Amino acid sequence: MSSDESFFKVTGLSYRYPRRGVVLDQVDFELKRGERVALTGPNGAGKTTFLHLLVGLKKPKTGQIWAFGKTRNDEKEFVEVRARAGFLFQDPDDQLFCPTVLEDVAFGPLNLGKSRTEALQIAKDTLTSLGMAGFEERITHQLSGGEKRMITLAAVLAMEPDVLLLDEPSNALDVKARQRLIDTLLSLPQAMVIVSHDADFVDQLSTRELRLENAALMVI
Amino acid sequence: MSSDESFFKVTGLSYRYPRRGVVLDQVDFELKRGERVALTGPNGAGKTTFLHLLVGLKKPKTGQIWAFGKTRNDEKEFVEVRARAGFLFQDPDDQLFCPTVLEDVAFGPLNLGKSRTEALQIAKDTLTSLGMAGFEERITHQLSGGEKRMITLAAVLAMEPDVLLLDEPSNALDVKARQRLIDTLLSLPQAMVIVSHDADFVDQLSTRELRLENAALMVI
Amino acid sequence: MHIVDGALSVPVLAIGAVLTAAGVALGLKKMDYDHLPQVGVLSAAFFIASYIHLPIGFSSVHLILNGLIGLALGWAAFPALLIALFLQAVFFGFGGFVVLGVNTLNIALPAVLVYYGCRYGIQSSSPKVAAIWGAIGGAGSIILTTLMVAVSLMLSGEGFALAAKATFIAHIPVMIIEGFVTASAVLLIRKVKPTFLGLDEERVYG
Amino acid sequence: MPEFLEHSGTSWQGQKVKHHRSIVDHIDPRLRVVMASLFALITVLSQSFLSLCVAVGVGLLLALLARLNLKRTLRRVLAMDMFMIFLIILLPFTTPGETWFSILGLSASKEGFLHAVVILLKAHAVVLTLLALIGTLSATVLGHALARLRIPDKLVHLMLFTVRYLEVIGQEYKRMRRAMKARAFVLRTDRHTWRSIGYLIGMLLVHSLERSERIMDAMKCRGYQGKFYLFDDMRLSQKDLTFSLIFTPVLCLLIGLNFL
Ligand SMILES: Nc1ncnc2c1ncn2[C@@H]1O[C@H](COP(=O)(O)OP(=O)(O)OP(=O)(O)O)[C@@H](O)[C@H]1O
Ligand SMILES: Nc1ncnc2c1ncn2[C@@H]1O[C@H](COP(=O)(O)OP(=O)(O)OP(=O)(O)O)[C@@H](O)[C@H]1O
Ligand SMILES: [Mg+2]
Ligand SMILES: [Mg+2]
Repeated sequence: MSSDESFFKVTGLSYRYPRRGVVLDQVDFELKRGERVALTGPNGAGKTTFLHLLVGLKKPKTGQIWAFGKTRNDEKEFVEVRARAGFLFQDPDDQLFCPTVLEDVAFGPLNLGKSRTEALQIAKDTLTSLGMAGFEERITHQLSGGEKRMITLAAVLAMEPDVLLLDEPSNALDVKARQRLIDTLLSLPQAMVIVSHDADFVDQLSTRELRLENAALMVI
Repeated sequence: MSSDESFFKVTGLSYRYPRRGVVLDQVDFELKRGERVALTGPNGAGKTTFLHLLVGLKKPKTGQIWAFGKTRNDEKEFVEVRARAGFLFQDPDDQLFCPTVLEDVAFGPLNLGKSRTEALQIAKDTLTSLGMAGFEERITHQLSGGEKRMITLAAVLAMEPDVLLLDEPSNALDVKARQRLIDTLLSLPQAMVIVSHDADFVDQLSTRELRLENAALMVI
Repeated sequence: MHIVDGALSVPVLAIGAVLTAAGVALGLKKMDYDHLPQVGVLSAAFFIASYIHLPIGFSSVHLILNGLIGLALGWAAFPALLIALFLQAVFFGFGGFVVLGVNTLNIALPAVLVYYGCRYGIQSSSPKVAAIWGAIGGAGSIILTTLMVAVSLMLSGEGFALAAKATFIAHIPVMIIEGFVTASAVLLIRKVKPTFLGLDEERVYG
Repeated sequence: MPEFLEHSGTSWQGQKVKHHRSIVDHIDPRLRVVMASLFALITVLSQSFLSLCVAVGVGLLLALLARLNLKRTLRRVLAMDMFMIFLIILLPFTTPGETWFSILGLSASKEGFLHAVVILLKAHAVVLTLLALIGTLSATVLGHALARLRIPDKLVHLMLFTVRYLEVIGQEYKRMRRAMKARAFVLRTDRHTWRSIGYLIGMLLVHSLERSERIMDAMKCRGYQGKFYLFDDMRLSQKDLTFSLIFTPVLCLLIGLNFL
């Protein structure tokens, strides 16, 4: 069913919310090595929902999710998927739940079974590689919007994922912070899915664009 | 000190935050009838703070605010300013706190001393004029981003303000919703101050552009 | 409605501490690690909401909202309120340290009672009935809390009897306001997020 | 209560208020928590005037050593006083005993007055010590110290979560409240006000709850499987030993004075 080259392969995926109705209807999708897929679509189309389904945070009503070499169904199988697919949330405040930056970045590696010293080292190295050295002891909620975004990215990269799932990463960033994010993302080797309403941002980054509208996924 | 033609006139305005330091330093500003002034600047420059000062949600450290024909100093005097200057907040979620759309739009008129029936009538009329008739009984929390933005605009317009203060109104809107907002704003007679990071949005709307950087306001 | 350190007698302090410890233990047991963020975030929300001051005449009162806390959290109200009161005591000097047990009990026990007493009422299919039960919960929890504060004072010395009665009378406006506020909060939550109050979204809204 | 006192709690900001470092900050957080607790317990159980006066003295001294901000501390102590003033004023008149003086036909008893003074002394001694020894810790460090002191894990993490999101939710509340103000809302004593505040609180809870769901999701995405980790080594140092050597005799003295 798969090739070595693809990370995610999804067939016939459907989802509905109680009052809202169907948001995804028999959607197929594939993500291959080295791709940066942009996912656009109107507000409330179900883009965030789609990313949640990919990593098993929501359970699809129908459909198959094949990820990193295996079909994934239950919570246990998705734990590995989440370790290998780094998810950047729409709002950084949801993601920064530890009091200090260093603790937050080390949280992922620790959960992956690294020892404390290893985890701290990885956290420090990741921060340095993103140009955020010196932020280790800062209090997460006192950072500016742009800084928060970079720290959440570090937190995700510290888990050394194969894939990045980015939900509106450029929101509320000013011109400079946005360019810095673009440069950073371009320099990363990971395959990515990028949700964004920002046309120019998408143009600069993506190798392929998909549009989610009326519960269906279309190639642009 | 004034003319009939200007709504706001600000001289020598300064503001500082305890830990952040000075964000506004001796700023002068004027808003005249029929103007749509764009206010740009990097994250954390103090744009939102500036709008808050205009309507007295924060108290300036130094400086004079003259608005709608009078110098304004204390909380009581600003209540009238707020009734006449409609403020659209950066995040619509901050502004929508009633369960249904109709109640939320009627909240402003009620505060202006209108009776319940009057307030509901005004709310309905405003919604109709923005093309949002039929949304009265919808639950605010479940609207899409674009819809939320239009409802908050209706809520502000229901107070029949002379001036609109818009804080990043196009954030997180999809392409269609954004265009609809531009068209609506262009059709309104009110003078406006528009804060935005979206260059194209600003170009389409503004009659004049100011940039806030390093605590100073510069003409572009 | 916190009591400061030094006012209560040793037996009252001890009983308060023991009962609160039991309540907290039960609350922690009923709350698994997956619900930690939920209880923590709600505890923070109530901490903030309790700083809302509403004017009555020339004075003002601040909301306590333990009825709503109970409806939202059930037994987890005990640990959530203990933490809120602890933070207030050590960082703001508000309320006392040794009386933490009594203070927590006086606020959290009514919350839990409201949870059991009004839980079904607010799920009623009629919004009016639900609002009335919300008001009962909001006002009732304040009545209970005030009574418990009065009893803790009276048990500590007969000199407190008058002060205890006065506390109760002074809180009558608070009861009325909390009733109104809790009722409208319940109405809003029922509409916006019915699952929060244990309502089934599919059943109610299809 | 005057307004400036009522709101002394709203400036939370993660409890990282401007604070000059002092000797107290060099003492191990666990030791500070333990000593402050013992002190509070002893003070509340003490009955002798002398002992309580010494306790207030110790509280004042600690406040000075910790270099507490004078204005802020005064405001907090005053807020506490306002809270119990009613109780204190009534006590002399409601406690039976030998008449000491009388106004308006009400007789004040000496016993009642003494009782009131005892309460005042206890409350002030404890509050000053708490603010000096524990109030100067950041909430996070306090959480870690409690964890090391074998406070149940769940409770500590619950506290850390509460602290982490106080700021976020506090901001959310302030923004919503400001948005209401911007629409000419003024607090009054009427049903429109109460309904609006009820809606505001309800909406704040809904936002908070949904945020907590997103947080849980974010944690799962980072491999969370029901286990938390705390970093930091707390080790006792020479300074801690010195502090204990000074403070323990003080505590013993406070106990001893009760038996004079
Ligand atoms: N928990 C929920 N219960 C009910 N409806 C929901 C829930 N979460 C999302 N929805 C609805 O499902 C739809 C899809 O939501 P989703 O967040 O996936 O959209 P999106 O494409 O990410 O939008 P945006 O661009 O605004 O972020 C929306 O209409 C939303 O209102
Ligand atoms: N309550 C506060 N206390 C301390 N500092 C604050 C507070 N509110 C804002 N600031 C700081 O003041 C600066 C100006 O904030 P403001 O929100 O006005 O910026 P802005 O220009 O609107 O930025 P953005 O484009 O990100 O919305 C920021 O550095 C911010 O961190
Ligand atoms: Mg989304
Ligand atoms: Mg802003």
